[in-house]
Amino acid sequence: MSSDVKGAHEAGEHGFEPKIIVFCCNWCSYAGADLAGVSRLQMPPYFRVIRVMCSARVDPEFVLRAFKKGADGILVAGCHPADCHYIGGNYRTRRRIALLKMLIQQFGYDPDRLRLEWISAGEGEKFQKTITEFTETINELGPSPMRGGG
Amino acid sequence: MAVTDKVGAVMVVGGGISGLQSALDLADSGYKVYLVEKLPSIGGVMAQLDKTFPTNDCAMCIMAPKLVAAGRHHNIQLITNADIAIVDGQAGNFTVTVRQRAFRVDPTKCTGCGSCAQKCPVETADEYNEGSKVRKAIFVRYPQAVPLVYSIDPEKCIGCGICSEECKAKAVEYDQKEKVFEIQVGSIIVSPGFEEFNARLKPEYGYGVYKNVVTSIEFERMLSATGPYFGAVLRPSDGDIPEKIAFIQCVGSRDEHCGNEYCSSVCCMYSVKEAIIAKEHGGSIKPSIFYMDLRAFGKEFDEYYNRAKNEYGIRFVRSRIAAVSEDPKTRNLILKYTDNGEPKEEVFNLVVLAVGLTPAADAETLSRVMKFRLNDDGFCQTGVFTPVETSRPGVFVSGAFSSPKDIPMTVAEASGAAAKAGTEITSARGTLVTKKEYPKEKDVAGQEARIGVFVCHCGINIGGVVNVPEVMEYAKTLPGVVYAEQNLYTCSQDAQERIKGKVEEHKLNRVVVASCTPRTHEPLFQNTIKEAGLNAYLFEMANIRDQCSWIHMHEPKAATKKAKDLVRMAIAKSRLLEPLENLTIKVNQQALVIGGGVTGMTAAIELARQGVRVHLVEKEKELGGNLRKLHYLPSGDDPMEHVKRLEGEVRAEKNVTVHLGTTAKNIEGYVGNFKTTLSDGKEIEHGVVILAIGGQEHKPEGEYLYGKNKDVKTLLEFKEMLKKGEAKGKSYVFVQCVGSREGDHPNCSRVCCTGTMTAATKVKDKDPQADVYVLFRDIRTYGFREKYYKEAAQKGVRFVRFDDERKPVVEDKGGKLEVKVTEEDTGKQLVLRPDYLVLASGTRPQHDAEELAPMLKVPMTKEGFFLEAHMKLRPVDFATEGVYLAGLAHGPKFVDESISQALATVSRAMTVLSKTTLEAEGIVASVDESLCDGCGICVPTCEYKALEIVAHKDDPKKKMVDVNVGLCKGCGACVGACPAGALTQKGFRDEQILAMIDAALEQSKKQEVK
Amino acid sequence: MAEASQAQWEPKIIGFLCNWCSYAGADLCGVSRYQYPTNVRAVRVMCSTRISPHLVLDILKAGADGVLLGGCHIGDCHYISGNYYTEKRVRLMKRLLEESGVEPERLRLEWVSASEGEKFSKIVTDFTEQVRKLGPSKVKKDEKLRSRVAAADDASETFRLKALVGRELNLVNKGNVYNNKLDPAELDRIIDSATEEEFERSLILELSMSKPRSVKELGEIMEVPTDKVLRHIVALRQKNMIAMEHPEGFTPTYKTIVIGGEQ
Amino acid sequence: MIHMAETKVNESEKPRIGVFVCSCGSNIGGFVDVPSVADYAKTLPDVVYATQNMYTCAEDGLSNIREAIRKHNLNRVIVASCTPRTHAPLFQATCESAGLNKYLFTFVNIREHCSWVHMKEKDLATKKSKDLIRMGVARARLLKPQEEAKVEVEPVGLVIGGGVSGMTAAASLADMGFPVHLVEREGDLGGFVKILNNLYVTEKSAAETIKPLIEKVTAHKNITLHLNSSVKSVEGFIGNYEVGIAPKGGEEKKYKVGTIVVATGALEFVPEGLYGYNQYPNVVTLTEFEILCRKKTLPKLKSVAFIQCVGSRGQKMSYCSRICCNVAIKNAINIADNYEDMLGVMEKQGTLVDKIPVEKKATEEILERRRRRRGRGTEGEGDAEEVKLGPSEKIEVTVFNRDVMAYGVEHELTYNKAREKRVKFNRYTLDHLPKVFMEDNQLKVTYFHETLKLERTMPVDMVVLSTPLVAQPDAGDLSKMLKVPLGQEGFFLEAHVKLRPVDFATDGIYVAGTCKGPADITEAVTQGAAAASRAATPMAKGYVQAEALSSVVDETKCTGCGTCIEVCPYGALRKNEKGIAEVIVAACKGCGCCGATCPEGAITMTNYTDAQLLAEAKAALQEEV
Repeated sequence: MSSDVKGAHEAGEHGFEPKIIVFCCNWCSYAGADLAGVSRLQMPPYFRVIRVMCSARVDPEFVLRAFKKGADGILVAGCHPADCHYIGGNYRTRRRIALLKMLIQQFGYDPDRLRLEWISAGEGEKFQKTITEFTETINELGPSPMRGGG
Repeated sequence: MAVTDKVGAVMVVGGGISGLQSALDLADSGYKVYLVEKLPSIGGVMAQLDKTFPTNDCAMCIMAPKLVAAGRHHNIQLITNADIAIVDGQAGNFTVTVRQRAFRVDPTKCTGCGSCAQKCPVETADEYNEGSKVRKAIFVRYPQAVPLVYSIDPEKCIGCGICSEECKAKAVEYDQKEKVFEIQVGSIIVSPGFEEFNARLKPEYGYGVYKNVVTSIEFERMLSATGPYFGAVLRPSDGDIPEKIAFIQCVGSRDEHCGNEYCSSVCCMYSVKEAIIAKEHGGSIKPSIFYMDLRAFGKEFDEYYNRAKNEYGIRFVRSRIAAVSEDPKTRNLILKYTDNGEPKEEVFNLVVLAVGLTPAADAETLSRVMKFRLNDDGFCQTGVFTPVETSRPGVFVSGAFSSPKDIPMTVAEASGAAAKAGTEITSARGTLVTKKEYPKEKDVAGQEARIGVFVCHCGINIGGVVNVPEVMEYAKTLPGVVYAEQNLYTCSQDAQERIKGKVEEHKLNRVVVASCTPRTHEPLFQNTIKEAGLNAYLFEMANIRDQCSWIHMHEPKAATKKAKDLVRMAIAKSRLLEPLENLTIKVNQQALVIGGGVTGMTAAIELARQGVRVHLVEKEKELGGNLRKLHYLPSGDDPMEHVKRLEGEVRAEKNVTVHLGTTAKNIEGYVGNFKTTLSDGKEIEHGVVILAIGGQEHKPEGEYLYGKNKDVKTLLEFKEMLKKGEAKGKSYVFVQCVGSREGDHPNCSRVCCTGTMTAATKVKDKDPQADVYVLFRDIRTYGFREKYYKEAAQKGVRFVRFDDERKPVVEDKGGKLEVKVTEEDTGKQLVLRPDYLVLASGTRPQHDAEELAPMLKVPMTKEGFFLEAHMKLRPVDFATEGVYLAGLAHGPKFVDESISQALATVSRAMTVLSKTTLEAEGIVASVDESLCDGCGICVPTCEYKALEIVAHKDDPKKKMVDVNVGLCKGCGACVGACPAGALTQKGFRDEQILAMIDAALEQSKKQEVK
Repeated sequence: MAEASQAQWEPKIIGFLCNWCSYAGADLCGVSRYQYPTNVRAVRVMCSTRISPHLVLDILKAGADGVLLGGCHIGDCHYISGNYYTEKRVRLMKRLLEESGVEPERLRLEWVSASEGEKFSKIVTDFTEQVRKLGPSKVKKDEKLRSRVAAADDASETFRLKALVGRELNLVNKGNVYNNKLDPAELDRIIDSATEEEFERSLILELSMSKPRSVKELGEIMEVPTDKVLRHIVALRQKNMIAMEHPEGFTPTYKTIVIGGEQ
Repeated sequence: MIHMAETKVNESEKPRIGVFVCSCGSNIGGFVDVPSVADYAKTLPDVVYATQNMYTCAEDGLSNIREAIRKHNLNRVIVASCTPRTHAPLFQATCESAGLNKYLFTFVNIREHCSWVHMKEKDLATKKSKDLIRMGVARARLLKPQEEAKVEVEPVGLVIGGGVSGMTAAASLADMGFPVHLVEREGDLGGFVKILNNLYVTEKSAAETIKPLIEKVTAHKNITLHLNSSVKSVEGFIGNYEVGIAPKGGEEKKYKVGTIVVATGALEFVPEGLYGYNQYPNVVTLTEFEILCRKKTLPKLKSVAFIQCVGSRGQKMSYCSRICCNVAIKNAINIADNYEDMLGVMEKQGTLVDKIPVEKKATEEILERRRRRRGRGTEGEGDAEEVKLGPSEKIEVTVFNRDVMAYGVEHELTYNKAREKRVKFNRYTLDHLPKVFMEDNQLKVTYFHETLKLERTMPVDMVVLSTPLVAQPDAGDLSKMLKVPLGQEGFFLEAHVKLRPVDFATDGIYVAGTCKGPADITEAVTQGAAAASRAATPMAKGYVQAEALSSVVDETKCTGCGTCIEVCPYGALRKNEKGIAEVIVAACKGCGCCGATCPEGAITMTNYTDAQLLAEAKAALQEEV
């Protein structure tokens, strides 16, 4: 691997570096992210992961606070339905995120800036695909309204 | 503990899901466990599975936490890559010689980073993926393997020396020799699992010759996200997605000429599951399953089978495949079979052989070394009433080694065997278990945060991409950080000593480690700072390897910037961390067993033998339950004789108090602190509850003239007549699946097929001329019970299959019975005039199940049986801690299965009763009384029923919510739901997470990349 | 037409001569006025061991009709063991050329000592004729051949082949880490099968660089059975060097990952 | 790996190349159209000046180059003329004198490799010259200035082994003023020689001959003696070795030394199971015989038989041990002349014994030496005390031999003298080996008389077996420590048998004496002195300057697989504390083996980078524009 090769996914067209916050549940999606690492699956470096015990721990206030502080995109990743270590947590998350998507629209945020994804401990490649796609979506949407974008 | 010659340790042979469960139960009940596994890492076949039926759970998601727990448990010693050489001594005191083959890697130094394997120039077939992927000569079986230690394959390694050069932890030891251990143990549990039938022994299917004929385990790997095609279903011949897939059942099972007459019990279900998952992966895939009898006999299995048929459109063809041939050009496969009598040929793109389960590879050696008998099929010999005992006292068995079985039954047997192993040496409990001593915890309350940051190189895995010195220097600039350093391996032994030294030297009250994933390493560092006198929760990790350097290898600048952000976020949270202490709950050492059938009695006796005072409550006047009504058992043992023996043992056991004719009126409290008032007014306090209220035979009122014609009997009623010799008739007709697999009872009752076989054979024995008909939909005599089906057929019992839409019609022609039935294959209609019509009616739950469920706050299934915590991995536990479930109350099952479950509940209960206090979870929810107004929105969010609305502390008129620390698992779902923000989760407080969010998005100038 | 072009066409041969023996031999050949054809353009290197398989394959990819490597006789090398390694590497180069379809005879290794002036002239004359008989290098014109040579070049740079060839000598002569000497034939078998595998994998990457390809498509172009191609694709995905495109219909296609992948 | 073209050279200044085409009288001009070649050179990119001279190597040619560099501000110089092997240093010095780094120079050989070999094809030769120059220009464009690294040399020597060659080396170095550490495993100096009787040619006793040397070494102020000690560890490279020396049982102390001389000597081969050794009494090896003579404990003898080539030349060892014939002849003469005063007695009662019983015969010294050869046991044995006794009559000496290696002047004369003293020399061949056996208590030798073609048996009183010198059993450990190779049969392998007999390939380490092969005392001493002078060269200069031709490791690519370290014959690569490879510039010879081997492509060679070689080669393929 020659390290002098320029990374293909450098910052968006006009140097815009998206800021993405990812909430991962400890048992499934965080383990999936780890497996992506163990398998050396490369992906764009503009996301920062925060670990919680269950995706249901993600308080709507966290999402709003992150957008307020300038996040361009937020991804909440939990276990597949029926996989949840705490049995039913992810059902609650699904309902909360659906509600939040409607809410952020009212602040002029494109709902695609908030994304929910089920990722199991064995789905390293799915984590990579999700991060890559989500970064592209945010690149297309450009900076968040809070940072002067659309 | 009394002075005893017993040894307080157990050896578990075989590290699959069965061995794992036994080891965890025993280690949590005060015994030292030696888990011996012949492969380099534990996990067995289940670790190879993608999803598991019937819940479609990802096998790795539910198994990984158990693997990590076993790997780190201070009472479990893993001895992998090892075999049993010699066993001598007797029950209670064995001396076992174990030979451990050389890893050629030092397990204490290897961090599992994998740099060696990346550079090893030798490639070979990867057995974990059944040869469909490549692995190197130095390898680990799979990424989540426990112990995560690489080992060198002696045949393949050419000794070039690159791996030891690449290993910066200097862990490779080429001259490592084989080790021999001599271990004293009290009991042994053998659970070596099974060997998959070698499909090459059925040449007519072309396995190994035609590329597109694969075995079920190979197909399972194909489905798995860590499999060869990352989860895509592709034809091995040319990589195309197969449109038509054929599953051929009973390959190497129910088959005389390859010597396996038994049914392997699980192949029908895993084929249905694989068909469903294949459909999910590739929408255009059309699976067809060729079977003789579709044996979906387990809990919720039939529902799963119906969803496969109706929801997923999977085609089921009842026919045995004669032969498979290949079209050389397209590599498609042509299947020859008969359907409704006429021969057919059909082309498929892929064929999956549902291979059966044969005895474990080392069954011979184990039985020779440990001197226990194998049955004539080569599996371990067990008895109906001794399902987890081998013929050698002190040596117990669980899992597929005694008979082919699915995971729920395996896990139950594993806990059952653990119970038996525990009883054997109960006098030596706790003698060999070490309790870790920690120095007095420093009081850091009120102190200003003094944070120590340790940034790891992990050899070159982090240091090769992220500029570690730069990250360390940056960490020093952050507020609150008083010390920062970099290490080659922060998780190494010497680094732990350094950390403890620095905590002392710089009076640190927070520690942040920037290295790899907290999932595997957080407990290690928490333990280290605890040894330095710091509360374990004053610790935070930043994952700058698996989620930074490894996935941004070609952008060192961006990776370094991200690493700094992650370190800044971890430090931001660490500033707000507070010491948390794990609350302890005292445990009342008594147990309540509800239900005095074979299950209840077995559980009560076993608990008593482990020193527990048991209250056995039975609503009837006498003990014995359903066992009294069975009269015959397929194996020929006499049920009444066992009832009497059990009753005698219960009476003799002074630890057991029997309450006949009583029921439980009210049960309050939680694990360790239950208080129950019985119907006779007595009040008993106990720590655990075992629900064994059994089930009852369904009385099919109004069906097939039951209740209207005296000659129409249920199976148990008929068996009673047989017992009393009242059955005099010449012609008998049995009708199967009465009240089962239809309507709101979609599931199979599991036992009636075998019951009918026993009764039919008894009739034929008494009068060979009698004509006996069995009208059935599927004959589900699974496992070794297949031989009863064969025996009945050989004795002239006639079997007529009817379609579930066209059930037989019974009419009363002047007091004589007339049964009309259309045979499914031929469409011919038969008219029978039996003297007796026997209805094999299903098993239904007890009536009083509805009253007990709310008392214990435990859920029920649609059919009214109790719903366990997890169908696969916690079959006898409830989600609510301290309440356990066994026998027919869980669902229809055979006597030996009930006994296994009964023993399982004992083992599960002992993990609680063996302790005087229970340590609750640290990161539990907590309520701020001032904000909570008792609206109760949070209560339904808690699956563990840990929240309750109680009178407000300060003002009894008002209400508030109380968190039961014993039950709370720390998931935080309630915290997210609380509108008033009154609830919070210790260790993951809102302010802490918000601080991380702010740190992540900070636009500080300082950290732009130099 | 062939003869005509044959007449004007003069083989272009690149020579790599080691400073201490073959270059000195060439000098002596000059001093002794031995005549030989002008087709060879010699490049001086300190030792024949300086020439890695990548250099030779890159030059043949650039259209050279022949490459002549000169070195000291075994045992004479100024750097003691340099030419032992050259010998092993030329074996790898020839295997890779065979795989790619370029005649291995276009590459020739000769030991020429400082005193063998005449021998040098004979070698150049003979090799020029040998290349003339082979005709002009078809690499520039034949796109398929060019991609195969490019694949051979990439394969020559994989960690696996360079590590195996690099350590072959010590494993056979001094012994491996278990202090036993490997049987040369056995080690050759391991290296040859590794060479074939790495070549086919590099060719898959080369072919799937420009546009996504299916397994069957690759099988036809490479004349390799499709199940073997699929096994290679599995190995390449494990090393994260190729990714599956979203399949429409029943045939998934694969595209080389340009930035990612590691050895 | 997807290979991207080397990014454009963004040197601070663009290359400005000067080309100097030489006619070399008519040697080039006669067969190549030099003017058109020079004109063509002007058309090449980045060439700012091109000219031709009659003799570029002559003074005017050189001054032309100097002027052109100054006038046209050239930063690359190409001379197209004869062979770089002879003239490159000359032109490089010229460039340096004009202020241009000498590595920015390229040589194009259009004489030996062009004009002289294509005399009859002038136009093809001219076209080839143009191609060669185009190649040179392509290479020159990518050249980078290099600095030649200087490495200090610690002016302190280390000599391992206190035998004659070791002592000579130490003494010579010490005389030159260099402090020397002399490490000797035994308790005293002298090695193999001190146990011998008298020495041939000088006829004086061994001990006397080497006593002055031992005294000089022991007394010499520059020599630090380490007796009963051995070298435990060696780190570093030429001029900068850190050597750990530990006395037996004591703890290791580190010393800084610049060069190392290995003089660990050899041992005598023990002929187990040959010719009745250790089976019959009075069968001894040559050295044991010399010890008996020195200690005057010879039994009463009437007839002695020497058997040559016992265990050498294919019998056990493959080689001829060079010195045993001359030592045997010396002893034959010795015994023939003054046998009487070497008599001794073995029994307490003072009677002369004619047979030395097998277990009694060996004096304590012989037993101790045998123990040392067979393993390191140190248990002592009772010492036979020494008694003097009277004469007996003349003695018959026979030397059974395959060939008599009495090479050189003195040895031939000694050989003739022996024959004059009626020492019989019987030749035997491999297919008729002499047989030694006991018959009615009398030692007998059967041999095949070559001329009479029949077998004869003769009674003898003693058989002396001439066995070869063999390498020290623990030479392997020292070779691993110093990373120097072992050659045939375990002796050390010198850099070049002819031209560098006392050097190792690895600079800074030298070898002398029997540890690199059998040698007699004269040769061992000569080699000792030679090794000392070789070691003195770098120590006297004080520094070592290597041509700026070495490998360079790219830290970000190297993962520390260690293959480069395996292939480097000079031990010029090692791993730093982070486990990444680093080059010892002083030790690196620039052969490029590691560069071509590196599986990560992390090693490039200064001045011979892949890019330069490829540019040069591909320039040849370009059609002449």
